[in-house]
Amino acid sequence: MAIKDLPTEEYILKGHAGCPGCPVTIALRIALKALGRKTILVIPASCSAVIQSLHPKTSFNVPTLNIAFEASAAAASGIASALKMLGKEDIIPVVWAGDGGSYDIGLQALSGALERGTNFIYVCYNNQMYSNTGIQRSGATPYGAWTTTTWSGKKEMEKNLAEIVMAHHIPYIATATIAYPEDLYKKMKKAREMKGPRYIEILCPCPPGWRFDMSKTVEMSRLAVQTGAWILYEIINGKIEFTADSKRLLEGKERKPLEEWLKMQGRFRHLKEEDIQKIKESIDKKWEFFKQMNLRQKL
Amino acid sequence: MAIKDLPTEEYILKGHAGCPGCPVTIALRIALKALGRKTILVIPASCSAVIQSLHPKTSFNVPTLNIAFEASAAAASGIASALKMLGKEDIIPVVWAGDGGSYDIGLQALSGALERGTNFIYVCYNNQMYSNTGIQRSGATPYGAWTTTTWSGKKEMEKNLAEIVMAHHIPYIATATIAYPEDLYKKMKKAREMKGPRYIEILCPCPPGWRFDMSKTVEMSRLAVQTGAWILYEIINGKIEFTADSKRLLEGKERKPLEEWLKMQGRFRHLKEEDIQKIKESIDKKWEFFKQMNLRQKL
Amino acid sequence: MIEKTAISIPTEGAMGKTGTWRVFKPILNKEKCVRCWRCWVFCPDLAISRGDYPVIDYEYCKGCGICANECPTNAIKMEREEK
Amino acid sequence: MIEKTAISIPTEGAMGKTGTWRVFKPILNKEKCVRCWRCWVFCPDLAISRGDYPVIDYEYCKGCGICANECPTNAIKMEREEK
Amino acid sequence: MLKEIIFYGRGGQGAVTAANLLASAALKSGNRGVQAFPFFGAERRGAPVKAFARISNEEIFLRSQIKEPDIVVVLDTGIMDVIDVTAGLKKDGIILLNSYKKPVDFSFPYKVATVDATSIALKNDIRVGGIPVVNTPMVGALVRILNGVKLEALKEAIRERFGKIAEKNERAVEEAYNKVIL
Amino acid sequence: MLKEIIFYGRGGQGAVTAANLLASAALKSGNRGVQAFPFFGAERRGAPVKAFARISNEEIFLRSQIKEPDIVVVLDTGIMDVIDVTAGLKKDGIILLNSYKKPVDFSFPYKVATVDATSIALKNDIRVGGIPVVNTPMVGALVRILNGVKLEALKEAIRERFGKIAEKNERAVEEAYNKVIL
Amino acid sequence: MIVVDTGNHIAALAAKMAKPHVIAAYPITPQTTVVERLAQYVESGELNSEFIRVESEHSAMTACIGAAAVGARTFTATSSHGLLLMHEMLHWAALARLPIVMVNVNRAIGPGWNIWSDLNDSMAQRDTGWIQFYASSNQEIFDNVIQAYKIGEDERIRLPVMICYDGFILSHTSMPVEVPKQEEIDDFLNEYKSTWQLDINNPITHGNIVPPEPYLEIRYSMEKAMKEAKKVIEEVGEEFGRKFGREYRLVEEYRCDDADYVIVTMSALAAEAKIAVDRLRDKGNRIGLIKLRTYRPFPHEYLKYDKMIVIDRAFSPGLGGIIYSEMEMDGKEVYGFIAGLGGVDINYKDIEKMYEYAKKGKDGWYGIEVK
Amino acid sequence: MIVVDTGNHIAALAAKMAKPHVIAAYPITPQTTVVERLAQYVESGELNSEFIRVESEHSAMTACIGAAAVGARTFTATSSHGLLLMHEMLHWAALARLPIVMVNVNRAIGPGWNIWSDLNDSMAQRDTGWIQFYASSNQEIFDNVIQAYKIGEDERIRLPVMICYDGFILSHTSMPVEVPKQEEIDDFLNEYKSTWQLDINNPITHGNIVPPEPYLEIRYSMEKAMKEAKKVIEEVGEEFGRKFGREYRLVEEYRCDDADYVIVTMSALAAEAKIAVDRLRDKGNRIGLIKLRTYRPFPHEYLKYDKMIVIDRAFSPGLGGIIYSEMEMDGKEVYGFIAGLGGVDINYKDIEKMYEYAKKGKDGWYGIEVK
Ligand SMILES: Cc1ncc(C[n+]2csc(CCOP(=O)(O)OP(=O)(O)O)c2C)c(N)n1
Ligand SMILES: Cc1ncc(C[n+]2csc(CCOP(=O)(O)OP(=O)(O)O)c2C)c(N)n1
Ligand code: SF4
Ligand code: SF4
Ligand code: SF4
Ligand code: SF4
Ligand code: SF4
Ligand code: SF4
Ligand SMILES: [Mg+2]
Ligand SMILES: [Mg+2]
Repeated sequence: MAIKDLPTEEYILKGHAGCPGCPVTIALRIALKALGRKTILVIPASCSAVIQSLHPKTSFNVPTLNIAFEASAAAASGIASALKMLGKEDIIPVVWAGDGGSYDIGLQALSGALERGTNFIYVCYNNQMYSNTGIQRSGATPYGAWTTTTWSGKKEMEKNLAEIVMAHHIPYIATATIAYPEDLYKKMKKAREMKGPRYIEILCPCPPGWRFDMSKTVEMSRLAVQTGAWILYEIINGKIEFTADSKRLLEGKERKPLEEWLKMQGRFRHLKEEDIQKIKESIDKKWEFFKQMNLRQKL
Repeated sequence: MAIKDLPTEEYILKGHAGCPGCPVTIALRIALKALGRKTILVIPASCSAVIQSLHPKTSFNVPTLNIAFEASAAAASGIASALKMLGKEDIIPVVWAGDGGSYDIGLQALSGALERGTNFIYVCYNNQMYSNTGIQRSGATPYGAWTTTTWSGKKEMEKNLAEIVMAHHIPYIATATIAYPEDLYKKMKKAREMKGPRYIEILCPCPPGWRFDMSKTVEMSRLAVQTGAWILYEIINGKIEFTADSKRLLEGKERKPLEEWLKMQGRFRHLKEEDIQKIKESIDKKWEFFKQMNLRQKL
Repeated sequence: MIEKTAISIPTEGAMGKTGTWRVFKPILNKEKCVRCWRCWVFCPDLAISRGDYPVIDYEYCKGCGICANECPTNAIKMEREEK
Repeated sequence: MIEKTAISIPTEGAMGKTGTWRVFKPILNKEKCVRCWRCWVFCPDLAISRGDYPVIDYEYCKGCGICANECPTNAIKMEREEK
Repeated sequence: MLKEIIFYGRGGQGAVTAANLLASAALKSGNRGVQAFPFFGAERRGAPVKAFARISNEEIFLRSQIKEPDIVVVLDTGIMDVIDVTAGLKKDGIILLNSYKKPVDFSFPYKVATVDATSIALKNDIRVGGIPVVNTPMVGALVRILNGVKLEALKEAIRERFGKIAEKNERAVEEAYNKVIL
Repeated sequence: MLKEIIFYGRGGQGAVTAANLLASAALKSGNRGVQAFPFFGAERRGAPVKAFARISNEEIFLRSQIKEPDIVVVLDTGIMDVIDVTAGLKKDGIILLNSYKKPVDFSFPYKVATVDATSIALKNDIRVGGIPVVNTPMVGALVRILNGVKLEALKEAIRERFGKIAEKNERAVEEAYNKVIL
Repeated sequence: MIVVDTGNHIAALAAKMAKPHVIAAYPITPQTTVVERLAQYVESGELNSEFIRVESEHSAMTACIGAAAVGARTFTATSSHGLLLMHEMLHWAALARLPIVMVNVNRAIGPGWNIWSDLNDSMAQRDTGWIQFYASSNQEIFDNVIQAYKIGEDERIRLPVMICYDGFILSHTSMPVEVPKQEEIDDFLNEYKSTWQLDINNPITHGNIVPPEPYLEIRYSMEKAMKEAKKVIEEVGEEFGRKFGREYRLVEEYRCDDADYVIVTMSALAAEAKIAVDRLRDKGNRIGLIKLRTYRPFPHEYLKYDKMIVIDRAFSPGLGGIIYSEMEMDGKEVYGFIAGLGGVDINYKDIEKMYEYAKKGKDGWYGIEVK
Repeated sequence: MIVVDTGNHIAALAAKMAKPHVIAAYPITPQTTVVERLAQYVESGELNSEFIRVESEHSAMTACIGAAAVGARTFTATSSHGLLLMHEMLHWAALARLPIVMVNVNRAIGPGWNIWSDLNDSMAQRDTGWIQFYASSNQEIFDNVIQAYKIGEDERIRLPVMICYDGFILSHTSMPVEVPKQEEIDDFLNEYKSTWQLDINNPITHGNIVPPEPYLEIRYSMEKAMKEAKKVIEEVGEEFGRKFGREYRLVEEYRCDDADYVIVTMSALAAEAKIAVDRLRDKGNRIGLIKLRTYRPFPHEYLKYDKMIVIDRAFSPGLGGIIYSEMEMDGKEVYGFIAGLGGVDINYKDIEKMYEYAKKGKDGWYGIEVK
């Protein structure tokens, strides 16, 4: 599939309230192309709630329920059950939540919905911080990153939500990022066609939050994959497959030096050599984990 | 270490409010022997809150903070930080929470505390249901089990909280159960001597909840291990070791037939052959997962 | 302390003499006892202490029967309480 | 509907003509364009549509420069907006 | 006329069920006002518990606990060591005891009735985990003492509530009704 | 006497900082009452925004927004296409524009002042991400127009706030103060 | 048919007969048996609903909101800390104008844990925009739950409704209840038609950022609905009376006609107070009772007696008894008692004593300040 | 020293100068800059505290409770939905008698999301047992935060204290604030000594099940503390005045002496109202203003004027304006206006209009029912 083959239907309207160069709008635009009109979006407090623009207008062209920050997966549960009772199971509730609303304050509702086998898609668009409130650390903020609540860099390693979700053994899990629109589209489409809980996490480099020029949004996304900092894969019923450039890296292609990615971001400007080393090690570990997982499967 | 070598100090007092044959008191008694008096217990709503007996008396002889159902790990965070500021880091906050308070409503606070690297021990005593409110299903309730909210047996597989915790990559994780008091004691002791977040989950067969005779509490615990339904291990900085009878099973000893364990429990009385098969498969899968993990380490 | 809040003091028998909850009563046969202390370690009610031989505190023993069930030598028997 | 609640209707230009937010302006050089549609797919503001060649909607383009940055042939250039 | 009854027993013995059966039977016997409720606490198996019942020919507006019962029913005399079951009992009140002894063997300053509900339960094979459950025979005996609640109504209540184990309970109730010693 | 000022600009241009600098400088110049606050909204980079400032020799009790300013300051004339910057402006109000043009080139029914803040910013190398930041020179020009706020006080406020980039901003402020055309 | 059952089972029965599409609930003492019973109805097939076994009360309310937002009829039940944990979503449900029906079994708030009845839990939700009913008998629980759907779903209202009743005192007490036939209920409750919902054919957005002026209108619309609710509640109560023989209004007046003093209270205490009134009347006192059936909207119009004795089973620290503090006292003599917190048993004799105190001009915390 | 800074930064500065051991907070607009500034203080070493970056507001309040339960001084800050999510733990903190100090930046409740000021968020917490202050200037924010520690920690009180102020209107507005020296603050605030704490040498249990009677006493003890707080707040306010030149009481009276009408309001509106009073006085009207500084405990004793005009920036659906509804109206003429919800801008001219309406006997929702 090439970019030109992506559907031209749009479910977001021009003139929305996203920042210039916003990754989240790119991600949502592509996701909705795959999800189609029989979609109900559930959106917790986040940049995505703002991007919609102000009442009485909205820039979203699929039915959208805004909901409290910690509650999106629970709202989707209610919608899924109601749709079933009302005979509208062709419609799918899709949570579209930030990393804050997924890794931190929304985790419990998410975990509960997964355990119950809720028939929905949960998308976590991960910009690695609370951007809507002005760049505070989240559970997804990487080690060392500056935010307005970690002035000298975050002291802890990030949580890995996808790994937590794996522990729930759901039918579909995938990671994606905006620089790989066909990959993102295909994963969304695949998820759309399955049943039960499905989880997709999309890395979204955010210019004001990561402190880079707004024209570099897609470039930052691509570099994250090519340096190995973000890994693209999908897990269907427990079976992992690597995709796009991550597959190539797995197959032996060399990762770009991590510094290329770090140095472009103002949030990492203060990092010392040993910090960079620490990040590299943690990335190596992550790859090791996934490689083993891949290997194990082949056994 | 033999039973006779366990300390005779007790931090629970006679005449408490636990049911006759309560597994939770057994577990807590042994745990406190290992934790010692420099312990502050944090207890969410649960049977353990009731076992303490009625105000103005308490049956617990270490300082104990009861806290809201969903909040224990957060309370422990506050305590840990305060102890640090007050120069009392020799004291350890220990959350003692049920499976409901850990798998379900308390999961978010737990995950947050783990991610922040909180210096505490979190114990989930798992009796596989909400027993304090009269036996409702929890995320830990196994497939097929009767509860008062799953009259015909639970339709979903249980969550695996220890696996979720593993995804947080904390220094110490262990499972235990009351029939192996030396094992439980050693793990608690080991946890006590470490720093950072430590997680221990203790299987606690509950006579009224699982519907078996109150004299069989310990027997049910032992059978859970010997049939392979509960696996004893510890994970120190990512490295897994199997312990007690689980180690023997791993090393090739034969598991007792699962039916021995299931049949003794009223909650499983209605199970059909295919249900039992399904449970067996899920147990096999769990063993497979851990074996692989063990193997991987050896690579 | 002037303010009242839900503070409780450690007290033996906080729920009273819980021995009254008992329907069956554990009886030790010292002859059979090998002092393995399983009965001691598993008693949920701290009703067995470690003397020369196990000492059962009937004021607090709730009669669950775990000690009897776990005793490797059947040194403890549960008998119907006579009242 | 009698009750008032926060219901909003899909509207193009809900935040107004967001082209006014722009400081730099993307200019397409058709000659260089190979119609790979990367500019189209990555535009966060739906400001590029797929005609024969990319068509930029200056009423809504916020001037982020992603299209220019991602164009494999440098067919798009960002120029300072003159007002 | 309002009758207030307290049932004393142990957690697990079914004192609350006894009160409920009585209430249902009383309604079926034509009483407009009936109530049954537990003492509001967290009960554990084996621990002393109580339950309440009220019967009246008018609607009952009382929502408070029973402090001065007309009748107390003791499912397990063992608990009399710990609890004063006569507390608040009206001067002309009655104590109904589960005992193989005779009323004269007890020295309460009240009217006493006894019934050997344990034996009746064992005989009719009403047990849970090997332990005899005495709540139904005790209600059977109680109905005998009370005015205005019919044995047949009690049996009907039992049939509605117990399904397949109703029959043996009905037998036990009848037996207790007949055997109670006043 | 109360002076009310509205700053118009774009998200990211520092209109709020301008208002804050003015308030600090005004206090240092001996005004007891000063206020600075943004228009209360979620601003995005590039989108039109406004900020408010009040200066008075007495304590200010006003907590409402400024509807009828004495002065409006426009950091980016581009937004005048979208926003009526003269809305509510008092009859004898002043408009201060960031423009290389002369006041006479504008046909507002108000007093107009201009300063080429963009050039001043570029010249003094005040930029973020390559884009000139005009807020400090605009406040420099404003101080010239306003009575009761001293240039020296503004420079001090800049030093307190900006640390190592204070110096070039001070230079820019001084230049704008001198170059504003009334 | 007359059924003898506990308040909780009766609530579950009423909910079942209202046929909600979605039930989402989390157990908590003393509400638990409501949830258990409903789970049983659903699993046995007696009730065709989706039962969501959520992981917390916050999620229970949110799931109801989600379901209601696509047009489903919903039910939930909770108590005490569960209700408190829902607080944010209670506001949400009301502002979203979703006619969710919830049962709250009143229970005191911790710490220390206290499972007995007082009304602080639900009265602390008095500003959330929910219509609140308080029941004093199991019959009222049944009737209120049924009427709640009709009232909340009325086009003039569209507000969520909370039916409150005392933990244990009603929740665990069996009493006779007259239960109508299913067809009669079906007939009384029309099918629910939501006025707004998420619909792929009309893709609205709900809840994005609302600027001040429209926000004010949304708020005012709630207030109008609450005002309207007074009318609708009485209309529905009257229709209920016509159909089922039990008529309801905002309040129940008992022997007030020639009364010198009127007791004002609600929940189970109001039933007990009837006995006190009867006994006091027997002794020659001219006393009556107003039982607040509805606490939100607050039925000021019925509280116009010269001398009133308010008994609150809840209080606002730093203010006083809650009903008491909301009374319009212009020119009236009002005595306020706070009684029965944390499940302290209050009987008719206590209420008679309060009357005696009031006559002497005394009021306050019953059992402490006055005893 | 005079500092010009935003309400949020001033709140952070005051918190820093009170030297809490533990801060636990979660960001939310418009509180965010309080948290950011505190994080900066801690990371730069200016403040020696543990800063817990919790994962939700429920946990923020709980972490403060945990810390306070071992004897630490604590601070947190929140707003709107964050405050609502804390609701359960607000009750908890108060019943546990832990003198936690919290700043709440008032913001309207959703849906739809609205980030502007109204007081519904904190006023809906009026039954939780927290002492509540409302500030009308940044100076008051500073002074209230400092005094909050002294008041809450007073042995006669031991209650948590919430300092509320309008989002944006104060939180993001820079104003001059007189800031004392650290030594002066240290001297004013004594070291905190908790009266109960978890202590391995005295291993008490806190919060296990409490039967009805002792529960009632625990509740009553809160109420006594609230009553006592009226005295303590004025004592502390007076001492503050002696030390720092700004004296505080439960309310601030402005030109009330000979007033025919007195406006009653609080928060930023009360500052704006001064202008209205001055202007109306200039035109010959005898009008005054009472600004409620303390809303809990509620200062009834100061609200004894014959004609009062209450302006509420919050309302209880089905009841009305909240301050209005809590007034004791016996024999008084009280006019109630609801105004400024969701951040609708209210200025002195609007307040003058309300006065004109009140004179004509009209009141209600300003801008809708009366405009
Ligand atoms: C209960 C509650 N707490 C806090 C907030 C404030 N808040 C709104 S969005 C947000 C951050 C969202 O972060 P994330 O989920 O990562 O989404 P992003 O803004 O990055 O898109 C916060 C803290 C809120 N709305 N509700
Ligand atoms: C917010 C809230 N919801 C519900 C409850 C009621 N509740 C108390 S304990 C409990 C179940 C506890 O289950 P678990 O954590 O497994 O402990 P266990 O009782 O099995 O020991 C529930 C549902 C509560 N106290 N607070
Ligand atoms: S802050 Fe980042 S994620 Fe949020 S709208 Fe702006 S660019 Fe998008
Ligand atoms: S219900 Fe089970 S876990 Fe709870 S006290 Fe009883 S035996 Fe222990
Ligand atoms: S378990 Fe048996 S053998 Fe062992 S100490 Fe006890 S009584 Fe003796
Ligand atoms: S019967 Fe149970 S309680 Fe009694 S001594 Fe044995 S183990 Fe302990
Ligand atoms: S990215 Fe460049 S080459 Fe590709 S379509 Fe756009 S302008 Fe043409
Ligand atoms: S500059 Fe940005 S907004 Fe404008 S067309 Fe290019 S990508 Fe789209
Ligand atoms: Mg984010
Ligand atoms: Mg459990």
